[in-house]
Amino acid sequence: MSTGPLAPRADFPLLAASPDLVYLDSAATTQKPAVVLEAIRRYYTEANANPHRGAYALAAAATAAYETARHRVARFLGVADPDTLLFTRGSTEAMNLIATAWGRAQVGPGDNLVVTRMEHHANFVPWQQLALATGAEFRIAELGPAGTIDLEHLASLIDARTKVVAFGHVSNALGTIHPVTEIVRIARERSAGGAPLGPGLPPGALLVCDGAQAVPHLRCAVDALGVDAYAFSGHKIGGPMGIGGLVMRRGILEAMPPYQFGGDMIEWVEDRTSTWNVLPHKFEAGTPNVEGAVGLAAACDYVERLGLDAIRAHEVALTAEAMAALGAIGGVTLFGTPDATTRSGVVSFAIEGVHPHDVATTLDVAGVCVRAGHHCAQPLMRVMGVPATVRASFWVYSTSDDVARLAQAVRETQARFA
Amino acid sequence: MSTGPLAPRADFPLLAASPDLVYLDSAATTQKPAVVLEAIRRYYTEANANPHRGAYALAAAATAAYETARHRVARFLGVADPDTLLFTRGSTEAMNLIATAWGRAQVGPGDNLVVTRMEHHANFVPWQQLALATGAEFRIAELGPAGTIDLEHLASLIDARTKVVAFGHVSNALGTIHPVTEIVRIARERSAGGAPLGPGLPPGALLVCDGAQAVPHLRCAVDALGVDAYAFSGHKIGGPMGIGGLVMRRGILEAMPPYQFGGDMIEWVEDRTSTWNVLPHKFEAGTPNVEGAVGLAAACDYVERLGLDAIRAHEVALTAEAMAALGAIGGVTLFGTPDATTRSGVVSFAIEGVHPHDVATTLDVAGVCVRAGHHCAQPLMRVMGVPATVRASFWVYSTSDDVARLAQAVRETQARFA
Amino acid sequence: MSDATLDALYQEVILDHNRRPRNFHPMPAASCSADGKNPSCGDQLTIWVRVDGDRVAELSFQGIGCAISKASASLLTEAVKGKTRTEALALYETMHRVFTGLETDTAVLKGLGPLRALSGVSKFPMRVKCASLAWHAFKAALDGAGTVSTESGAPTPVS
Amino acid sequence: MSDATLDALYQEVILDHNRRPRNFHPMPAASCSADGKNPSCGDQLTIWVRVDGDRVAELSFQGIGCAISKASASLLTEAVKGKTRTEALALYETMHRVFTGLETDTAVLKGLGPLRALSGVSKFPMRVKCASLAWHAFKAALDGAGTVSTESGAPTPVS
Ligand SMILES: Cc1ncc(COP(=O)(O)O)c(C=O)c1O
Ligand SMILES: Cc1ncc(COP(=O)(O)O)c(C=O)c1O
Repeated sequence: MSTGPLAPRADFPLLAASPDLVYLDSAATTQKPAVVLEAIRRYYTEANANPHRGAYALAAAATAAYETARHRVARFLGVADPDTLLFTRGSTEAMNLIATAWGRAQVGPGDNLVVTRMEHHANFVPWQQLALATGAEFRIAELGPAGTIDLEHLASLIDARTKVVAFGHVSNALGTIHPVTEIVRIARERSAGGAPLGPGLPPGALLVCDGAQAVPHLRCAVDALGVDAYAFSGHKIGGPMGIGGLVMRRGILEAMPPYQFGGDMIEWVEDRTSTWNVLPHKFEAGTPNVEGAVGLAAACDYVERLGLDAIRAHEVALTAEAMAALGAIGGVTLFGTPDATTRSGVVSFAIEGVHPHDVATTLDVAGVCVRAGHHCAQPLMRVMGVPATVRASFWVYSTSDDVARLAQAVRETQARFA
Repeated sequence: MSTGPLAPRADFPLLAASPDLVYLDSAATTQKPAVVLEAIRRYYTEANANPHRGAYALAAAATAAYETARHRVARFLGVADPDTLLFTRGSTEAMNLIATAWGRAQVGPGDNLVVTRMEHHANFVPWQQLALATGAEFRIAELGPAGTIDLEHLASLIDARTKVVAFGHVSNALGTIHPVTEIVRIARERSAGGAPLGPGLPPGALLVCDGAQAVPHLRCAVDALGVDAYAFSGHKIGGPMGIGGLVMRRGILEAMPPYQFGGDMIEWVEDRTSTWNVLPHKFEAGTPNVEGAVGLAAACDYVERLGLDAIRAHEVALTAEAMAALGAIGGVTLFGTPDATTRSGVVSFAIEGVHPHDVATTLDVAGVCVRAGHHCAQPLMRVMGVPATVRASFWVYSTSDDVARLAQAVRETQARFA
Repeated sequence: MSDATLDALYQEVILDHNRRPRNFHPMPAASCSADGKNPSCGDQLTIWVRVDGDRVAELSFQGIGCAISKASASLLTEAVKGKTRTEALALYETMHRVFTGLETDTAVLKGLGPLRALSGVSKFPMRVKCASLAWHAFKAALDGAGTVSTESGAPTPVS
Repeated sequence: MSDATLDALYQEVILDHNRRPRNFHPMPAASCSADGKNPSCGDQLTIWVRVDGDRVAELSFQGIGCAISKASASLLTEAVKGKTRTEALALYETMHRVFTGLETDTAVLKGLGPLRALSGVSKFPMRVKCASLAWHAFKAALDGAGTVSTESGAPTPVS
């Protein structure tokens, strides 16, 4: 059993420049394919101007570059209406956009907000703080067996006063792929007694799905998922830093107050009041990150060329290999579900008697980059009873060799600390 | 009288690729020097990882790249404490950060917020909307003669209940350089009856200066300006899109609630409450735009190598030339102050009988990129009694030839529409 | 982009209607009217329509805007006059295709008469909304919508 | 980075203090104590100090953390014992220079005794805060500050 790279290492300038580097922290951020860097360079060389604002041809080219990128990314995500895809800095900003613009207007005392124990801080703290600011109740759905969310407990927390149910698509700490369709069904049913989310929209809670760890690995047909809002980060899918997005139902976006104020998002600015531009501009104040959008679109092209089914198969194979290789080492504990087909390319583990940070440092010197820490999931670490875990995560350039180097380095670490 | 380029056109890949293009919309966004594009490529090739989070050497390199960029930009701006420089998407986000995090906590009914008639929407609408949301009064300082702000009127609007005085450093619509020191003196004096801004800080209004149009053109010693907050955009100074910053006094930042919630900005996340990381991280939730920061730092290097005094002299010369050349054409009206030494490299004008958008299109076909519109300053356009103006703006690559091509194209436009 | 493209945009018909807009006055006896706004340009116009049975009997307009938006409005008031409602709406659809360069059928283009002068705008994506402003307002008037903003109904992805 | 650098970080002294931390217990009779936290690692420790006149008579600690932070705390409790307040604070300053690689004076380094084993951390910027956590907590205890977080007092720009 040996899995070669799905994408040639030569496609990634950083990996090509460091042939011995085993980069196993793709869940934190991916390495960038040359085509993305080239798209950025080309944009600045051929089309750079401030979009939406100029009447000249170069400005039209910049506008076209930006809006074409939006169409491209929307198509990649299975979003039929590109104007419902707002560009943000990343997943974190997407969640904060909802909590600020929608949350502050919609949530009050007596309401409640539901999250899960497994959320990244980006999908936990905004709701916790919204609850504190508005007097709503903050509820946490606890874990079920082996890296799952207890759906019965989740269901029991949701009622007609639930305004938000926020959950991840894939856990960054454990790799668990959550049953989104099932969660949506439960949440809709349990919150059905609430007010409609808008004209022609379902009643009840706003269903917010954090797709940061799903988009790089799974075919995410966002429209078909049935959620009301979906967030993702470009830098986790080969795109540049500083760009990501939020997909949200048109009816909700149209009814929602804006998020930030300034150029592009206005229609008319009177002395005392203002009116807002149409979607998506209403939610994109100021000069947009055209470069970021263009780079992200190039990343979507690249990933689609590799094929999402192929990526998925590649990652399942590597995850299974890694779980087998690490599981065979005495003193290594694996976290999460035992079935590689229900997780993305993330393997979280611990070595008995060696603190995760010492593991990460020792592995680093062996040329293996893994992440040690709480993975921005302190509430999860707390109930798991560990201060931190070691996490290895894969992407398209990862191989069986990487897994073997990881396992070997783990054994050497044990020897050093024995 | 002939002014060559201060920076060789060859330094800018877009301009080098289009030798006939006359790009006169640098106030909207500048073209990017090759060194900036190269810095971006180098970052992704040598140091790309998620900063602050990993224990491995590559993550340390990414962290160093990001924090070194912060130090570099702070030094460029005359900011002694780099932790008081927060990276944002740009000026617009900087203003919204203040209005959301500081404004929502500090402003209430009976208070008032003061802006000027000349503000960009980014420094107008956030305060207008904060006033509407909090029940504060929104006050607009009107214009004095020829492109200035009426400082007496401004003074008359400020009192002990003034919470914010928001003003530009340089007007994007007219190019006026505002007397910041004088405005600070007036605002401090008039608002001195208010509460202190924080322990050891001056009493009264928060003085917010929009430096978006100043940073690319003037030596901005931000600490020495005496303001409480200063905003700027990287893409207007040769840097990439999607990055900019906010400088704010440490005492205010430390006392202020956070802006967005998520990874990096937290200290501990408990189930019910959270505590925050130290500056600057407290205000930078989520994966930061390392690429953007690195590119912006490279832009600062580039600009400093050219020399800010040389840039200033270059722009004064071109502005004087352009005002002379356009002023000599019958039927052309120039807006703003008549003295080129009191403005940045921006010339706003109108051609009698030809709508600004028709001017922009005709000039575009002649290869001259100018901006026609309200320049995100509708409140200003309204009192100027024009729907729009034509604006030509210069930067380091602009030359006398560009000015001559502009004047020639204006004459041809007149002939076409005669 | 060449001078010829610019000549095609600013044809003599356009310049003439810009200089001397036809039916440029309010219409107190109008059956309906609508405002058209183009926020990013600052353009604003009002269009008045007198409907007589199934026919658009008379049109007028007023407002400020660029040569393209003014000429388009002026040409519209002449071209639509006397058409049935159905014919007028069909023409509205055709003109959108013309502005965005989708109408390539020479027979259709020839049949447009003076309106054909507006086809030059298709080479200038940033100006399409100038040309279509009056047409949006006209349709809004017929629909009884009152106000329309080009930021909303813009037929191109580039708003 | 080479295995030698790693050997310098995880010297036998460090591994030994990690395996068998000295003075690893609470101290009911302490004059003062402080908590040290390293949020991004999840490290937490408490340090107890018994002061006798001008002297640091006794120290102990407890908590969870990596080998570096545990060994650093353990070594601290042995090294500081018996020093005057002034000597202890001078050592605190020296150790910061050691951790960040600023202390290059071989005489000073030699004078550190077993503490010198901690100098390997200077090659690992992301681990400096692990080594300094106990020292921050020790100083906070002497200052009566109660809690300290490495995110705040970190001596490197890289927090
Ligand atoms: C004076 C002024 N303020 C604020 C802004 C907004 O900057 P950005 O669009 O980069 O956020 C601009 C530029 O558009 C400007 O010229
Ligand atoms: C599951 C999950 N949600 C949210 C985020 C936050 O994304 P970003 O830091 O790009 O805003 C991340 C990554 O850090 C993540 O893994």
